Formats: sequence, C-alpha cells, structure tokens
Amino acid sequence: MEQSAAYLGLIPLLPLAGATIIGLLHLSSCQTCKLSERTYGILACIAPILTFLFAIKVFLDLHGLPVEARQISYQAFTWFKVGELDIAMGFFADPLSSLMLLFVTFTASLIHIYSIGYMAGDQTFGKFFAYLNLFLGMMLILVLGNGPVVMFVGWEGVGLCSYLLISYYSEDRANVLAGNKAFIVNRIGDLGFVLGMAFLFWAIGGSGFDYISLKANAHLLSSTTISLVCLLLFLGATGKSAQIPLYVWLPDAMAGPTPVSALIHAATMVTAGVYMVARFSFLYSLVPTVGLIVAWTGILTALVSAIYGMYQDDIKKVLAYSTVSQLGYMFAGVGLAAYSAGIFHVFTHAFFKALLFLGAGSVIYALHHEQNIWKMGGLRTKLPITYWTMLIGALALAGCPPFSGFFSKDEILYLALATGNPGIWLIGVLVAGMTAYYTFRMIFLVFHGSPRDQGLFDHAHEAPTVMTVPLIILAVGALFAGVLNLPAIFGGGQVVSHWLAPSLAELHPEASHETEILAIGASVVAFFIGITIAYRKFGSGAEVPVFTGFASFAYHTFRINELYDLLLVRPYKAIGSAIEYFFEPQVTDGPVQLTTWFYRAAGTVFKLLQVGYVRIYAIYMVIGLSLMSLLLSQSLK
Amino acid sequence: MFEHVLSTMIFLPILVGLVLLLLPASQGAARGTGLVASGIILILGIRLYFGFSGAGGMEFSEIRDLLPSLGISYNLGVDGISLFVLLTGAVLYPLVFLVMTNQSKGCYANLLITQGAMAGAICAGDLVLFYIFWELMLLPIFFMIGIYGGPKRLPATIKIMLYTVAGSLLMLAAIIYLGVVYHTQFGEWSFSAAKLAGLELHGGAAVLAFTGFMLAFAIKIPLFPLHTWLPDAYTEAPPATTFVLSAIMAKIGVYAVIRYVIPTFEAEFARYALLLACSGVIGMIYCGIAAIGQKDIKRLLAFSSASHMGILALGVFCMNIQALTGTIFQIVAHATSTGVLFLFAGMLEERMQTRNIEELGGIARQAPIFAFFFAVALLASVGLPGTSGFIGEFLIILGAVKFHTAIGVLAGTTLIIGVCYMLWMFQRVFFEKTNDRTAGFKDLTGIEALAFLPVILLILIMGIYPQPFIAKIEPAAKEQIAFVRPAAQVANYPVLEKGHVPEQK
Amino acid sequence: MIAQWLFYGFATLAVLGALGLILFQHPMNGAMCFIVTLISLAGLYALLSASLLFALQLIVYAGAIMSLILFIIMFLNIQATDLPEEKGRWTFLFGGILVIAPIGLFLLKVVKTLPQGETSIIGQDFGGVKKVGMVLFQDWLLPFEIVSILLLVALVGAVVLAGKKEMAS
Amino acid sequence: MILDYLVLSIVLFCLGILGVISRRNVFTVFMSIELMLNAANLAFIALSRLHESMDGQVLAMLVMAVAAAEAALALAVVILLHKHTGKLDTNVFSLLKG
Amino acid sequence: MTCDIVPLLPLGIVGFGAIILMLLAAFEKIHLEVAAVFSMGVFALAFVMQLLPAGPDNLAPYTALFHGMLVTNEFTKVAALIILACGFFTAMSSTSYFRLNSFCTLEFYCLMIFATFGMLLLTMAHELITVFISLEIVSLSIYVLVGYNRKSVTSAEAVLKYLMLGAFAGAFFTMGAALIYGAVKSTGFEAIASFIAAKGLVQSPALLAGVFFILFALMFKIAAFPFHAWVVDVYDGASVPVTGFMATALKTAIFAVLANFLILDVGLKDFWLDGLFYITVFTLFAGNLIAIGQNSLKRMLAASGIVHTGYLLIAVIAVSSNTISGHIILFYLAAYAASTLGIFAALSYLGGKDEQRSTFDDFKGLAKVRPYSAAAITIFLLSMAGIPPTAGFMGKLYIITTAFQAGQTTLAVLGIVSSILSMWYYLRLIISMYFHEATDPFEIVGSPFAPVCTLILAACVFAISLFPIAI
Repeated sequence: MEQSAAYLGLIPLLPLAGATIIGLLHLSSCQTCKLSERTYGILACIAPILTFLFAIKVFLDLHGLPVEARQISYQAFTWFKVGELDIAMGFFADPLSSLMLLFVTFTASLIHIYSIGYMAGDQTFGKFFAYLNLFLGMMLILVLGNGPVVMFVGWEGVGLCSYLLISYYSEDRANVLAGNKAFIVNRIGDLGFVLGMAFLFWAIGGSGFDYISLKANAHLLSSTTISLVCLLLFLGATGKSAQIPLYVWLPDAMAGPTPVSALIHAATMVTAGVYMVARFSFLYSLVPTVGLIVAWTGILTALVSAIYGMYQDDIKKVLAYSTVSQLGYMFAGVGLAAYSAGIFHVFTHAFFKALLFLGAGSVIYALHHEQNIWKMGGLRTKLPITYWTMLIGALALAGCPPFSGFFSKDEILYLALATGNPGIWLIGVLVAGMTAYYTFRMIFLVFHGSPRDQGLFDHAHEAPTVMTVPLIILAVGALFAGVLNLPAIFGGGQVVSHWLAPSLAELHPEASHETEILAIGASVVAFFIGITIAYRKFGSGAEVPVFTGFASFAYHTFRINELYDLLLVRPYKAIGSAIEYFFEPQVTDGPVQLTTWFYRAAGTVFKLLQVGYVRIYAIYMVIGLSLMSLLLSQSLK
Repeated sequence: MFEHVLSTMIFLPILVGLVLLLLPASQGAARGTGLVASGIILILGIRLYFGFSGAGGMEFSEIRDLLPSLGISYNLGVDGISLFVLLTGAVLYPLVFLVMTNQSKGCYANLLITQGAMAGAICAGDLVLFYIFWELMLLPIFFMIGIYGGPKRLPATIKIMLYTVAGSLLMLAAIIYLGVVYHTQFGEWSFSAAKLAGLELHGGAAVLAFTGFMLAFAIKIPLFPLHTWLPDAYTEAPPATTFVLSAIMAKIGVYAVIRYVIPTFEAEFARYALLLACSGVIGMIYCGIAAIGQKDIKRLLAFSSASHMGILALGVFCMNIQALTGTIFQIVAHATSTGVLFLFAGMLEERMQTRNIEELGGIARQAPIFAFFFAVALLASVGLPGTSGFIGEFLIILGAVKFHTAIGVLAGTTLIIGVCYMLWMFQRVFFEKTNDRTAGFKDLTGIEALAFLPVILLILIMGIYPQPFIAKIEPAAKEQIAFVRPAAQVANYPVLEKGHVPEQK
Repeated sequence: MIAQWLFYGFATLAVLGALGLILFQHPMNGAMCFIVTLISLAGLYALLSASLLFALQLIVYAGAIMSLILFIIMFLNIQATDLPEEKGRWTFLFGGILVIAPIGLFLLKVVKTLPQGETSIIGQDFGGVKKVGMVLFQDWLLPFEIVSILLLVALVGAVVLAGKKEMAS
Repeated sequence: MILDYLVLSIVLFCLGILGVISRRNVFTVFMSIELMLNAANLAFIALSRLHESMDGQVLAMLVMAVAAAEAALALAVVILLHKHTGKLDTNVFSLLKG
Repeated sequence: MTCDIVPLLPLGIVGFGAIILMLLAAFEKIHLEVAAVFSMGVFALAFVMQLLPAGPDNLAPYTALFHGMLVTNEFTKVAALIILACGFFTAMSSTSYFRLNSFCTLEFYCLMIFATFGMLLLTMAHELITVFISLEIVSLSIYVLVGYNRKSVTSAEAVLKYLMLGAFAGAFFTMGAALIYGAVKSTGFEAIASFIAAKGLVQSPALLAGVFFILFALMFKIAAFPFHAWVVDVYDGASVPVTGFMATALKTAIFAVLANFLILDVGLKDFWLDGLFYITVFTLFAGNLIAIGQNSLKRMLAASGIVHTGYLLIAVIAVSSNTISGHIILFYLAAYAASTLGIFAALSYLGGKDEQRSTFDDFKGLAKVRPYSAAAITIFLLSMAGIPPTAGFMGKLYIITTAFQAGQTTLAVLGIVSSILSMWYYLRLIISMYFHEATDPFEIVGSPFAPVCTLILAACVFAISLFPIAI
C-alpha cells in the first residue's frame, strides 16, 4: 500500500538546512568579514534546485505506482504523544502534494535565482536568502506534512517568514507595520485552524490524526461537526489565502522586496489555503453548504479585489489585488467541490503570477525602486524582455485563450454553471472582464505610451541575465501550462485532473456541451470587453486621474483598513491603555487597596483610642468587665 | 553524594548564599562563586535527568523523620513533573550569573538562596517542609527587590510581600487543617503529601482548605484577579530577580497546584475547575490586552508573562491528560522563553539605561545575534510551531476544547493576543531606525552568545523533538489525572461529561 | 439586736466615709473621710469575731498607712491650684455608676447564693491572737514568709523612687 | 446576716471602682484602691465568720500587708510625680499616647 | 525530704542573690557592671540548678510546711528556665544600655532579681494568696524598674499608669480570692479543683465570679483586650532592658499561672471557652491595629506583644491537659522571648544616648552600616512574624495545629489572618533598615555584652526552632 521513502523527509530538510547554514554564516560574519554575494547566492540556490529534483523523483515514484496506491510516506519520529494524541513528524506525498511540490519548488528555484540579481548590493544579502530558504522549507512542510498538525508547522512557518520578509526593509516603520499586520491577520486565521484541529481531534482523532486515518474515519463524524470543523479550517484559509474578511494584509505585504512578493503570491503561502481545503476535500465534499459559503466568499473576494485592482497606482498593489482576486476564483472552485479545477488554477497562477511579479520587479529594478505606474510609460523599448514576458503573463492572467490562465479559470466558471450556481458564474465572468481591464491598464501604463518621468526613463535598463532567464522560463510555463489540463471539448485529456483524482473527493457534475460553450464564450467576451476598455483609456498614454466618488472609495479599498482600524485595532489599544491607566490601578487592584485603606483606618481609630489618660484606660477595663459580668449574670439565672 | 542529590541541590546554594552574605566578598567573587555553585547544580541536574527512569512515582527519595510528634518528615523526591520544573531552574540559573554582570554581591547571594529554596519547594513531599521552602523562597526576593530594585521599589516590595504572605499563611492554615484531619481519621500524625492524598474530605471545611491552598498558588501564579502585585514587582525588581520570579517561581505555583492540590482535593478541584479555568482564561486575555498599553519593556513582558501564566494555569484546570502534560511541558518552555526575554530586557536596561520602548529602536541592525536570540525566544513565547512554546500551548488548547468549548475557543485567542504586543514591541525595539541611544548598543560577546546558545537550542529542540521530554512527563501526569477522574465521575460534576465536543455519530 | 444596730451604724459610716472619699475635692478631706470608713470597718471586724483583725485594722490601716498618707499630703503642701480642676467630675461619676452597676448587680446576685450564717460572736478565742497566730504560722507559713520579701521590695523600691540618693552620673 | 456584710463589702468595692474611674486626683485614686482592698478584706472576714475558719482572717492580714507595701510604693510614686510637675492630676501625665 | 530541696534551689539562689546584692548596694565602690555580672551569675547558677532532675512530677516540696502551696513539675520547670534565661539576657544587654544611659544604680539589678524571684514563685504557686503575693512582688519590683529613670517624666508617667492600673486589677484579684474562699472555703488550687469536680462550676456562682475576677487580673497583666491599653504606654515609658524583661519574663510567669489555674490543675477552662474566644479574637486584632499606627519601635513591639498574647490565648483555649499539654504555650513563650529579648538587646546598644533612636525612621539604613545587627533584628522580626525556619514559625505551627485539633477552626484561621496583618509592621522595620540609605553612622559605644547577647539570641531563635526536631 504505502511506500516508505526517507527522502521525503529530506525535501523540507534541505531548504531548512540551507537556511540554517546561510543564517549562521550571516550571523557569524555580519560584523567582521562579509562573504561575497556569489557565495550566498550559490548556497541559497542549491536547496530549491535539489528539492525540485526530488519533487520530480516523487512524481515519478508516484507515477510508477498503481493509481489507487499512489501514496508514499515517511515517518521521521514521534513528535509528541500524549494519551490518545499521537502526532508523528511524518511526511506524505500523493498526487495532490506532488503537484504542489513540483510547481512550488520550480517557481521557488526561479525566484531564488532571480533574487541573486535583484538583491545585489543589499546590506544583508545573506539574511535575505536565509529567509527565502526558510520560507521554502516551511512551505514544503506544509505541503508534505502527513497530518494537520505537521501542516500547521508549515502553515505558521510561512506566516513567520512572510512577516520577516515583508518587514525586511525594517528601517521604515510602514514596512514593519505591514509585516506585523500580515503576521497578526494570519494568526487570526490560525486560531480557526487550531480550533478546527482540536474539534476534529476530539471527534475522530483518537485513532490517528494523519490524513489517511482521518479520511478513513471521516464517516464517523456527524454533519454538524464536519460543518464546524470545515468552517474553522476555512477561517484559517481566509487568513492565509487573503480572503474576505482577512485579505487586508496581502496588499500591505508589498512592502517586502519584490521576489518575496512573487514567492508569497505564486509559490508559497497564499496558495496554502486552497491546498488545505483540497487536502480536506474528504470533509468539505460531505458538507456542500459549507462549500457554498467557501465559494461565495471566494467569488465575492474576487469581485471586491478586482474593483480595488482597477484603481491602484502601485504596480505591485495591482498585482497584489489580482492575486486576491485569483485566489477568490480558486476558492470558488474548491468551494464548489471542483478541487482539481481549483488546484489547477493554483498551478497555472503560480506561473503567471510569479512571472508578473518578477517582471514587475524587473521594472522596479530598472527604475530604481519606483513603483508608481503613473510615473512609468513607454518602457517597452527599454525593457523588451520584461515587456514580452510580462505581456504573456498578463494575457494568462486576463484569461486570454489559449494562455494557461484561460483554461484554469474557465474550468472553474464552467463548473460554477454546471453545479447550478449561476450567480457565482455571473460574478466570475464580470470579474474576468475586470481582470482583463486592470491587467492591461497596468501593461499599457507601464510599457506603452510615452514616458511620464523622463529622468527615470533615461536611467532605465534591462535587468541582468540572472533575472531575465527566470522570466523567460516562467513565460514559457505561463504560455503552455494550460495545455496540461485541456478539457475534452478542446480535445484534451484533463491530465492534471486525472492525476489529482486519487487525492481528492471530487464531484463530477454532468453538464451539457452547450453549457460549456456558453461558459467559454462568456469568458472570452468578457476578456475582450475588458481589454478594449483598457486600450481605449490607456492604450496611448493617459494622465494621472483624479478619483472622485466611487472611484476614490475603491482607490481607498472601500476604507476597509480604516474600518478595521476603527473597529478592532483602536478599541484594542484603547482597552489596553484603559487597563493600564484605569482598570489595573482602580478596579482590579481596588479590593486590595480598599482592604489596606480599611486596615489603616481601623489602625487610626485604635491609635486614637490610646488617649494616654490613665483614667480612661481604667474606664476601658471597667466597661469590659461590666459587659462581661452582664453576660455572666445572664448565664447564671 | 548522589544518594543525597536532592538535598545537595537544595542546601548547597542556600549555604553558599548565606556564606556569601555573611562574608565580605567582592562583586566579582560573588558572581564567580554563584556561577560555580549553579554550575554544580546544573551538573547534578543533568545527572538527575539521565538517572531518572520515568516509570512514574517518586525517585531519588530521601525520607527521614523530622518532627515525629507531629509527623513532619524530611521527605524529598522527584517525579516526572517535578523533575522538569527542577531542571528548568538548574539549567537557567547559570545564565544569570554569566550574563548579569552588574548585580551586587547581595543580589548574587540572594539568588543562590532562592535557587535552593525553590528546589526545596519543588522536591518536598511533606507539606510542612514544602511550606517552609515556599516561604523561604520569597524572602530573598523581598530583599532583592527592596534593596536593589528600581525607584518605585518600596510599594512594589510591600505589595508582593503582603500579597504572597497572605496567600501562603492561609495555605499554612489549610496544611495544618489537613494534618489534623489526617490525625483524626487515621490516628497518626502525618503531613506527607502522599498520605494526605488519601484523606476523605467533605463539606465546607474542605472547600475552605482548598481555597487556602488555591489562594496561595493563585497569587503566586498569578491568576486573575490576584495578579495586581505582578506588574509592579516585575518592573521594579532588578533584572535577575525578575528573571527568577517569572521564569521559575511563578511556575512553582502551577506546579504546586498539580502536585499538592489535585491529589488531596480531587472533589473540590473538580467542582471548581470551571471557575478557575475561567479565571485563567480571563487573566490571559486581560493581561494580554494590558500588555499592549505598556511603554516599559519590562512591564510589557510582565503582563505578557501573566498572560501566559493564565494559559498555563488553565491547562491544570482542564483535568485531562493532554492539557496537564501540556502545562508541564509549557512550564519548561515558558520558563526558557520568558526567562531569556527578561534577561535580554535586563541587558537592554543595563546597557541602554532605559526601559522605555519608545526610546529604543533599530537594535536588530546593531546587534543581529542579540536580535536573533531575542526573536527565537519571542517566537517561542508566542507559540510558533517548531519552538517549545507551540507544543505546550497546542496541548493546552486541545485539552481546553475538550474541557469546555467556550473556554477552549477563548484560550485559542492567546495565539492572536500574544503576537500583537510582542510584534509591536519587537518592531519598536529592534526595527525602525537607530537613535543616538541605541547606536552604541554592542552585540552579545562570544561568551554571552555561547551562554545563551544552549537555551536557544533547547527552545528549538523542545519544539522539534519534544517526545523524550513528554515521555517522562506523561506517566506522572497520568497519575495526577487519575486522582481527578474518579472524583469527577463519582461526584457527577458536569465536567468531563460536559466536554462540548461534537459527539461521534 | 445591738449587733444589728451597730452593724447598721458602722455600715452607714463606712459608706458615708467612702462617699466622702470619692466626692471631696481636696485629698485631705478625702483622707479624713477614708479614716472614718477604716475605723467603721474595724468595728465591723469586731462584730465578726475578728478581734486581732480589729486591732490590726486600727493600728496598721487607720494608724500607720493613713498617717503616712496624711503625712505625705501635708508634706507636699498641696495648694488648691495644684489640684486638678475636674470639671466633668459629675458626668464621670454618673457615667461611672452606670458602667459599674452591672458589676455590682452581678456581685449581689452572686453573694445571695452563698449560704447564710449567723454573725454572733464565737467564743473560744476565735479570731484571737493566739488562734490566728497558730493558723498563720502553721498553715500559711509560706505566704507569710514571702510577704517579707514583698516588704523588702517595697522598701528598696520606695528608696529608689523617692530617695535622695544621688544618681550615678 | 452575713449577706449584709457582703453587700456592704460590695457597695464599698463599687464605690472604690467609682473613685478610680471618676477622679483625677492621684491621692484619691490610690485611696479608692485601698478602699477596694478593704472591701475585699471585709468580705474575707465575713466569710471567715461564715465558715467559722480563721483562714479568711489570715488572708485579710496578708492582704493588709500587701496593701501597706503597695501604699508605700504608691506614695513614693506620688512624690516622684510631684517632683516632676508639681501636679497631682493624672491627666497631666499623658505624654505617652497614640 | 532530701530531694525536696532540689526544685526549690533555684528559688533559693535567686532570693539569696537578691538579698546579697541589696546588701552590696550599700557599698558605693562596687561597679555597676560587677553587679550585672553578679546577677548574670545568679541567673546562670539558678538556670543550671533548674536543669537538675527534680524528682517526680507534680511534686509539692515540703508539703508539711507549705501545705502544698508550691508544686513543681515539668511545666513549672521549663517556665522557670525561660524566666531565668530572660533575666540572664536582660542583665547581659543592660550593661551596654547603661553605658549610654546613666541613671542606673545597683538596686536595679537587685530589683530585677527580686522580680525573678517572684516570677519563679508564680510558676509554682498553687494557692491564690500565694499567687497574689508573688504577683505583687513581681509587680512592685517592676513598677520601680519602670520608673527607675527618675529624671524622665515619661518614665514617671509610665510607672503611674502601671502602678495605678496594676493595683486596681490587684484589688479585683483579692475580691475574687475572697469570693472563691466564700464558695470553696479554701484558696488552694487542689481544693478548688476537687470542689469543681464534686459540684461543678455553674452550681456555685460565687466561685464563678471569683474566677472571673482573678482571670481579669491575670488578663490585665498579659494585656488582653480590653485590658490592654496600658501596655503600650508603659513599655514606651520604661527603659529598654526593663521593657524587654517585662515583655518576656513577666508574660511567661503570668501564662504559667494562667495555665496552672485554668488548665493543668484546676481545669476551669471549659466554662470560659466562649468568653476567652472573643477576648482572644479581639486581642489579636486590637494588637495589630494599634501596632500599625505606631512610629516608635517600642510602642510597636508593645502592641505586637498584645498580638502574641492573643496567640498564647489561642493555645490556652486549645490545649487540654491530657494531650499535648502546656508545652505548646511554653514553646511559644520561649520563641517569643528569644526574639523579643533579641530586639531589645539590639535596641539597647543601637538606641544611642537616652534612647534617641526610637522610631522606625531612626533606623533607616541600619543594614548599610551595621549589617550584622540589622540581620539579627531581621531574624527576630521574622520569628515574631512566624516565617520559617525561625522559632516563631514552629510556635505558630504548634498553636495552630492544636487549635485545629481542639476544633477551634475559626480561631486558627483568625490567628493566621492576624499573622498576615502583623507582617505589615514587622516588614516596615525591615524596610526601614534595608531599603533606605543610611544617614546615621550608628556608632556603638559601650560594652560588647549587648551585641554578643543579640548574636546569641539570634542563634537561639534557630536553636529553639530546631529543638523539637533534635529531641
């Protein structure tokens, strides 16, 4: 049945070891001799590339197994075992994780390579790569963990790494605040994850708390329990994958270096939520209602963030909102029990989003860290490789057939229709159009038209090879990845879906060809409408707009941040201060102070009774005696 | 020597401390002596760890009569629970002497006395003996805060002393009451914890005695709302004292609940567990929120410590094996992480001459190793997986959910609350721009870094491979739980049944 | 019957004397009244067949102690200005009576329960020197002996407190 | 009959107490105490008569001796006080209080 | 007959010592310290004699002669030991005190020995008038000692208050004795005991009232509420060695009588339980409440003495003649005596000329200048507060245990509560000594006796606590 494979343990270990080595080298040498960037770069890239090779090996190994037995696992050691709780530090690979593994390590390797160029000249070059490696290692633990608890290690680990990398430029308070926000918001989600695990454990975890046992025992659960667990886990997913209501951290996360954004958005972290829902498909598929909640949350997130995306002026923010939006699609997919579709979108998204971010990084690099698209323009000539690769990425993102994004997005929209959720579909199509609009708004503003800031433009130059090669590779991926899951209507074999099938408890709705054609047609139309409007407005240069009314509201992201600040952060801080200045000294300490006061007051009274007149003392004595004799004569009778 | 290892661990530091107090010695000599003494204790502790079989029950016992007319005996021993609490002190103590170089002679001597007294309180198997050590460990703290503390030390000292003495004297009453009840029930005098566990206690007197015990421990832990002495004391105490208070002494409160209250007052414990658990959770949230309002780094850490102690205490009151094991594990974990944090805060104070968070900044750039170690301890303290803090917190939350869903959910919020103020503090102190004050901050020296390294490694090891520790804790925890379980069932308290866990289909 | 009348006479005198003691402003007057009480008491002792005590009361109390007190009062040459004003004397007196009443009533209640007895004079030298002396030196030797120590202490004490002896400088 | 003596003794005793608590003159106070002792002596002698045993008389004698000793000391104290302030008022001596 | 002399030997030695010293006082050339050493010798000799095996328990020496008015047993023996030790240490520490305060003459020691003589008698006395006379011996000597400093008004005031109230209480004692004589026809303890055994206490109101008055007089001497008001002023006015002596030796003697009278021999206790209960509770709290308001050390110690009376009363209520016996009271007395004497010994050389340092504030920073003295004082204070491992802790442990055992749960808990309250003012002195900077040089003039005495007593505090463990 299961195959034991010790090398599974090695996969997350490699980047972690890399991180440790680089980190130690950095720490020990930061004061005195600085190691060369080349050394760090090579050291840093070893781990991702090796893990990619291992990922291929995993894939091949799994492929070599019969379809139903495609699982390999490795149990390193008993992590902790208390009573019926028995958690092993174990790793587990099945088709789902192997797919994740493949593209995660692939994009991560490219991002590592790209970073060597992008981060050149940074003060703490070594630290950056240590973090990157750590990030990858955590993601791999997340993907390969054999149960929710091990997954949680990676889950929190990526949160930590995102914090570290977002606040990488720590001198600026805003960056650190963004990092804090990311960590804290993620933690809110993690609370859901932990509670979900706890409920799940007390329901069926006693007989094993890894995916295999859980899956085997899932039928023992009542539907209330499943719903509760699924909702809680989904709360975790909203935190990690930036869905309503916890998406606010992601746009701020742009404060980190651009490769980090690429890593977070493409390969690691944000996809974790989708992966987790797919991982627990054996539970989610049992409660379609919760699935609908997931799907609606996803599609609404997609809509809202697409609206935001249309008004942003920071190139990375546009991409960030597009990520949130695309993640919404993915959740719509997995929520509708179309897990393979969701995962497939994760897969394609990894390529084009990594591509877009790295491209954006290349632009930013060229413009000396200028990120405002209203200061760019006409860069097509200056940065040809970046332009063309980004164009491919943009087309994929916008869902232009036959780029990869088209197939994956369309699959989700089709399934929305097929499962009888026209609302989701309609919004999805709308969002598709908006996606095309804001993506190309960005492309046009950055690369077309005439330069808006001549100084920046003059100094712009194409990035070094170490940065452009990853762009090209990713562009190829973005172009062709869609082919892997070509639906039957285009004569494809849905390779990915079939590959994933053993891992997922998927529903396969039956729908007519007409539906499918309708879905495809609508998406294509939406794409063209979006791109046309974008071209009309920005195709040949545009001036900095002044946002009013709804546009201003959307530009400020519906003032959600301010709302959260008002509703959560400020009250929290206010209560904190209130406790310090009012409750702590006055209320909780009150009884103590009152006792002391009373004690002292009584002491004063007794002090006053010590009048010093001997006659009065005699009177005290006589009064005492007299009272006692009164009592005694009562008792005499 | 090894058959009297516990006695040695108790009395060696006390004697050395007393001798130091009585003899004129330079500050350096005192520190050196302290280092040597605590080093010996550490070695003994390590031998103890490896000599410990972990089969459950008391090991390394030393029993002899002390006062036969009242059945008071000199009764020492360690089981899986006390072993770790004891080792925590043994491992952390040398650090103080290594790192805290600016304390005065008296402070070092008092620290040693505290160490011995704490070891005594941990190992004591006789309640009167326990009480003696319990009081004894407070005295040096009193003097250390009072003599060497900050400008507002006087009210802080009086408060901590009166508060804790009030609690412990009421406990003394309860202890004596137990002894007398034992005398009437069995016709012989004894204050042995093991024997008193066999008492049949009923009615209001039992509740009162239980209250006596719980008050003492709740004040020491401290449980909400008895925590009000803590922020002032922690803030005003010299760094080494704060370290001892938070890292070890507070834990002894929790430990004592497990060791002495659970076996003796199983019925009362089961009855009031819910109330106490609520107190733990409320304290966790309250102090956690209070921490965000702090400007003083030590005060912030003090509230954070109180907040974590709330969770720790909660673990005890959940009365299931996961939570209890988690608590004991967390005792060690939190001791290491908070201890390191307080030590670092002390170093900051010593070197920067300020504790005001607003006046610091950019230290990560100046002192990366310092910042790294601090970060690891901080992450452990917020319970990040892979560090020691996670295992304990996870087990406690797991247990809490079983105990009572609402409490479990509230306990889970510790994940959020802790991270808020910690990150805020880290940001202000370590990130952002350096200023004139912090520009002069020197990183840890090689020796200091080496001194901290084992603890940092311990934090990581305990997070990554905790099973060896848990394997030694679990049997002892099971024994304690065994006391409560029948009580809870027989008395039909709605405790274990009430686990609002979704029932199986 | 005569004894009865004598008792009432002495009792009235004793009470009046006591009242005089506590009411007179000047201690001299008080002391004189007190002597009346003491002498009446001596009479009462005689009525109770305590002839030795009768003599001792007159010699020791009325004679020695009171003359000592009087002597000191004279010796100190007390003027009216030296005396306390005692404005609230009556308040204290009546308040005092209120406070003391329970004690007195309690005592009265108690003594009523004691067995009753005649007070007629017993013969056979009851209360005489010889018999009392026999009792004193046989049964009560120890108290008698230690009274001597007590007197010694009083002696030394009086010398120390009031003596003119120069203090060691 | 004995009861009458005892009642007289109690009356004198209470008058003695009254003297102590209502007067500020040192002499009066000390004489009131002597009055109380005398009241006790009267009780002793009356009871001695009641029991027809002479122990009571001996006791009264011993009390008398004690009273004498006490009186001697009391007078010494009075002289001491008078030396200090020239007053005989007990209320003058209230430096020690609180 | 031969062995009868042994239990009376200490009494004899002390008595003779006093008389010899009285005679010596006539010779002006004899130095004060010689007298101090002489009295220490007397106490030491008596102490040693007291340790001699005294024959059977409840021995009444010279029964034919004394008619059983004196009885010795283990209890009186230990009480006498404590009293003699108190005398010894007071004499020892007084030498330093009188270097700084020059009003002493040889009669001081003479009176002290007389007082001790009276106390020894008190412990053994088994007859009310003997008790009364012994009490008067003690009281008269102590009145004089209190007022010994003739130059001081406060001293005179103290003696006035003490003498007046003491004589007042003494009058009640005689009245009580008269009533008991009326009821029982005797004043011997044995006769009273057999009378009660035959008839019961309530059947005889006269006996009841008599005991009531006698208890009042004794309660006055130990300063139980509401008869406590004098104690603070008198302690304050008396000189340091006298205060120490009063607080310890006198209290021991009175408690010995109380125990003899109430529990061991007469068995009167049960009737008075309720009354004693309230007196005890009020005594505990009144003492604490008076103590917290005080600024003067001596006044604070006096007030804390009231609290300790409360504890001892708990013991009196709780002990019964058949179980642990009165040794708990004695143990507590010993513990209390060691710590109180210790503090007074320290005060006698730290107080300075004419006791100029008397308040809490005057001792600020003592630990910085005189660390050993401060440490010793701390030990004494902790012992009084009942912090382990001092003697005071063991004493409280015993008392609370007995209280619980006797079913006096409330009393036990209130005792503990009062112990908490008392921390306040004990800590205050420690805080003054340790947590402030020194402004006073605390120069020590005088003989080394008092410091040595302090040291010995500090050791005693631990020795007493270890004593029950050792045996």
